[in-house]
Amino acid sequence: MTIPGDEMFNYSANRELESSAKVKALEALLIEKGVISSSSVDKILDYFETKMGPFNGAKLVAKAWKDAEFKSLLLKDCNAACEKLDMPTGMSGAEGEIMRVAENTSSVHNLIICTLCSCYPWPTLGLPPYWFKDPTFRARSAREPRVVLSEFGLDLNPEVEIRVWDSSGQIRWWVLPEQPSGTEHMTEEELASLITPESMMGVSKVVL
Amino acid sequence: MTIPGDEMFNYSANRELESSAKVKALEALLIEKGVISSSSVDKILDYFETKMGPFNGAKLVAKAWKDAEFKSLLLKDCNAACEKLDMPTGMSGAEGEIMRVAENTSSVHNLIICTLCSCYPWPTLGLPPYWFKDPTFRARSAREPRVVLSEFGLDLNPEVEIRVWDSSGQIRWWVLPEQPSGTEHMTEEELASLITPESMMGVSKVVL
Amino acid sequence: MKLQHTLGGLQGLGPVDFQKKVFVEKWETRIFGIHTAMMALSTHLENSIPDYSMDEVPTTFKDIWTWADLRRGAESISPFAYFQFRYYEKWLGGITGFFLEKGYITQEELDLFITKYLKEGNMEELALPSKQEDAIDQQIIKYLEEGDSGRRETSSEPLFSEGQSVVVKDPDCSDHTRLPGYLRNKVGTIELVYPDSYAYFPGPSDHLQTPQVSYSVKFLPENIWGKEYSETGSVVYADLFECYLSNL
Amino acid sequence: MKLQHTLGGLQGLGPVDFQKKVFVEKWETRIFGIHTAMMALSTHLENSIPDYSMDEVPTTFKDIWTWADLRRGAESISPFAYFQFRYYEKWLGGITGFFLEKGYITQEELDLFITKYLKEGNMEELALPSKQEDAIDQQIIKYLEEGDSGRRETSSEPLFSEGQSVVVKDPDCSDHTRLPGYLRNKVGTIELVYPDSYAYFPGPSDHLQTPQVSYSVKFLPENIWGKEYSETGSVVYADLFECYLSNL
Repeated sequence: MTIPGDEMFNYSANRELESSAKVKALEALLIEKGVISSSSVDKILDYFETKMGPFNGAKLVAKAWKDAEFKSLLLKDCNAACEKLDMPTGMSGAEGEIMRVAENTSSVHNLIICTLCSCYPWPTLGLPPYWFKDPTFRARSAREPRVVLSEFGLDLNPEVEIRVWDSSGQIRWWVLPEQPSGTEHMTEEELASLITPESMMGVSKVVL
Repeated sequence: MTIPGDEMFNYSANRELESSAKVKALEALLIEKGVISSSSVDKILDYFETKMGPFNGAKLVAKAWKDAEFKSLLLKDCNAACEKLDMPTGMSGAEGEIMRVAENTSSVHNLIICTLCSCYPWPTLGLPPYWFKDPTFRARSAREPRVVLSEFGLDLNPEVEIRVWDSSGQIRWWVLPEQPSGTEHMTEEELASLITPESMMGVSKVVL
Repeated sequence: MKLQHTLGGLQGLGPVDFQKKVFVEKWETRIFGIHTAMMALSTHLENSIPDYSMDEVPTTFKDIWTWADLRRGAESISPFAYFQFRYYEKWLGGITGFFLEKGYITQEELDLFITKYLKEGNMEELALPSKQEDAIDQQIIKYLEEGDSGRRETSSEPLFSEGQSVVVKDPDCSDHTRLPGYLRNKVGTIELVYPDSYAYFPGPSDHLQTPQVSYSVKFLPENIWGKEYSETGSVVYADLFECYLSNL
Repeated sequence: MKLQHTLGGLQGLGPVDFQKKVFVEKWETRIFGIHTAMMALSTHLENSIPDYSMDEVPTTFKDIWTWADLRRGAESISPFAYFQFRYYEKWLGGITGFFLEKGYITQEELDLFITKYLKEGNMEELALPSKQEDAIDQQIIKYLEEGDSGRRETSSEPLFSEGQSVVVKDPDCSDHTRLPGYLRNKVGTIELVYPDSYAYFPGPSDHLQTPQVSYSVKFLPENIWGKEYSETGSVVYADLFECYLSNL
C-alpha cells in the first residue's frame, strides 16, 4: 500500500500542473484587478534572493566569532548589532522586527522550532527551508529533540543540554553556532562561507 | 481544490480495484497455506447475515416494550435477558460477552460511541455501520453530542440530558430506545420492524 | 500520544458522514472475514474461558491475533497519512503487513497473485483456491458463538468506590491503549464498580492482560473541556481499567 | 483544540523529511509572493509604527491581511485532510478562498484563466498581464524593509516576575492561536519578562491585538510529558503572551 505521506515531495505531475495553473490564474487576476502590480511578486522574490538571506546571518556570526564585543552585543540585542555592521537596509524589517540569538557552547545546544507554523527570522536567514515547515519535525522536535537531531546527523554528547526555543510569540529566534576549531586564522569572509542556515537554527554544527 | 477527505466513499476505481485484487490475493494465499479454509470467510459473513444482526436487538427491544419484567432484566443483565428469549446460539459470543443496555426516557437520551476504535455489540446489533467508524463522528460526538445528533436529524429538547457512553473497556453498550406513542396496540413483530440500528446506538429515535 | 488515541474532542472538523452501510465496497467484506477468522484461530484462545482445543484445529496459523494486534498494525501508520485511508483499507494494510512480517506469505507470492487477478479482471467472478477444512470452520463458528470473555473472578479489592472522585493517569504512549486520550489527567467520579475483574487481550495494550477491577467513570464536560465549554446538559461515561486511575 | 494547534509532542510519526529547499516547485514562489504582497498592502498598516500612508497606495486591496488571516484560511481544512497538502498548497487554498469570499475575483473568472493556462501548457513561459504600478511595489519594499513591529510602550505592570512558577491557561479553540497546544495546563517558570509590551496582528488570534506583557517561559520535559519521559537533558522555552498565563 502506498502511503500518501511518502509522496510529500513527489506529487503527480498533474497535481503540480493544476497548482501551477491555479496560482498563475490568481496572480493574473490580481494584476488585472489592480490588487498588485505586474512586477510585485518578482520584486519580492528578488528581495529574498539578493538582500535578505542566510548570507546575512552568516556575516553576523563570522563577525561575532572574530570580535568578542560584537558578540556580546549580538547576544544582548540582535537588531542593534545588525545596525553596527554594513548590512542591507531592512534588517529590522518584516519578520525581523525583534530578533534574539541563542548561543551554542560546549555544554548547551540550542534548537529553534515553531510548532504552530513556521516563524523564521527573515532578514538574517531568509525564508524557511522545508524541513522547518515539516509537521513531523514540528511535532517530534518539541518532545524528542535529541533523537530528531541525531536523525539529522547531529549526535550530541549526552552531557550537552538541549534548549528548544518554540517561536510562539513575537520574537524571532536564531542560533549563534560554535566556531569549529582550526578556523581561528580564517577571515570573516572565509568563516561566513562555512555557515549554513541549518547551523543557525540548531539542527547542525558548523564544520570545516 | 479538491479536499481528499471528501472522497471518503468515492475513491478512484483504480484504488478500489487494487484493494480488491490485494484482498483476493491474500485470501487465496491464506487458503493455499492452510491458515484458513476455503469457506471460512463465507461462513463468517453468512453468520452476520443470518444469525447476528440488528434484528436480534430489535426483537429484544420490542419484547422489553411489551413486558416490563423482561425490560428490568434487560437493563439489569442484558446477557441473561438474551437467554430468556428464543434467540440464536451465541448471544454472549464474540463481541457480546458482556453487554449492557442504557435506557432512553423522556428526560435522558443515551448515545454510544467508541472514540478509540469501533467497539460494537455484535450479537444484538451485528456489525457497525460506517458512521460509527467515522473519525469525525468519534471526535465530535465526545465533545458536542447535541450538535452531532442534530446533524443526524435528531433535535433533542434542551432539557433532555445526553449521556454519552464511550466503549473504551470490555463492556459493549447499546440503547433501549423509547417506544413511540401510538404503537401500544402493535405486536412484538410489528414493533421490531420499526427499530433501526441507529436507534439502538442513540443517533435516532424510533418513529412510527 | 498518538493522534489515533486522542480523537475525542478534536475540533475544526467538518460534518459527520452519515453512511449507514457496514461495507461500502464488496472487497471490504473479505478483509473483515479474514480478520475474524484470525481472531477465531488465535493461539491465545487455548487459555480462554470457553473450552477451545486450539492444538486440534488443523490450521497453520500459530500466532496470537486480537483486536489489539489489529489496532497496532492499522494504527502504526503516521497520523498524517492515517486519515487518507478508509476504515477497511487500514485493516487490509495492517493484516497484510502481519502475514508478511511473520513469514506466512512472501511479497513475491502476493505480488504474483495481485498481478494475476488484476490481469484477469472482474475480480468478483474469479474463484478462490478450493481447500476445504471443516474443522477450521467449526472452530470459527464456535468462537463466534462462545466468544472470548475478559471477565475473571475478582482477585483483588477495588481501590476505588462508587461516588469517589478520581484522576485519570497519563501513561506513556503505547502501540494500543484502552484509555481515550481526551480523558487523560481529567477528574471524574466512579459511577459503578464492575463486579468481577476484567482482562484485555494479551498483546500490545498497555498492561491489560492482568485481570483487574474496572469502573464506569462519569465525567462532566466542564471537567474535560473547561468552563468555556458551551454545550450543557450532557455527561460522558467511560469504562476504565483500574490501572488508568489514581486518587484525586 | 485543533490538531494544527497541538502538533508538538504528537507520537507515532515517521522520520523527518530533511528537505533543505525553500520551494520544491516553481509555482510555490508565486503564492509566497502573493501572500507577502498582501501583508504589505494590508489596510491595518495605516496604524503600524512605521509611517505607512496606505490611503495613497494605488491598490484595490482594501482588507486586513496578516499571518493570522493566512493561518485561519490554511488551517480551516479538516485536520484529517490538512496533512495531505504540502505547505504552499494550503497557502494557495487559503488565499484563493479569501479572494473569492471577499469578491475580488469570481470562481468563473478563475476557472476561465485556469482552463486557458492548462490548455496552453508550459506555464512558466506564459506571460502575465502587464499592468505596472510602481507605487504598489514601493509600498511592498517599504514594508519588507520597515516591517510591522508588535512592540508597544509598556502600558501595564507585569503580572508575573522572573523565577516565578506559572500555569498555562487552556482557552477555547480559536481560528488561530499563539499558544502551542502541548503547553496548555502545564507548569513552567518565567525565565524572562520582555521589556515593553507586545501586540499580535489584528484579526483571528485569540485577543492578542491588545498590547500586553510577554514572557519567555521555561518548561521541564517531565512537567510537559510526564515522569515517564525518557529523553533527559533538554528543556523547552516558549514566548507566551500574558493572557495565556495564570498563577500556580
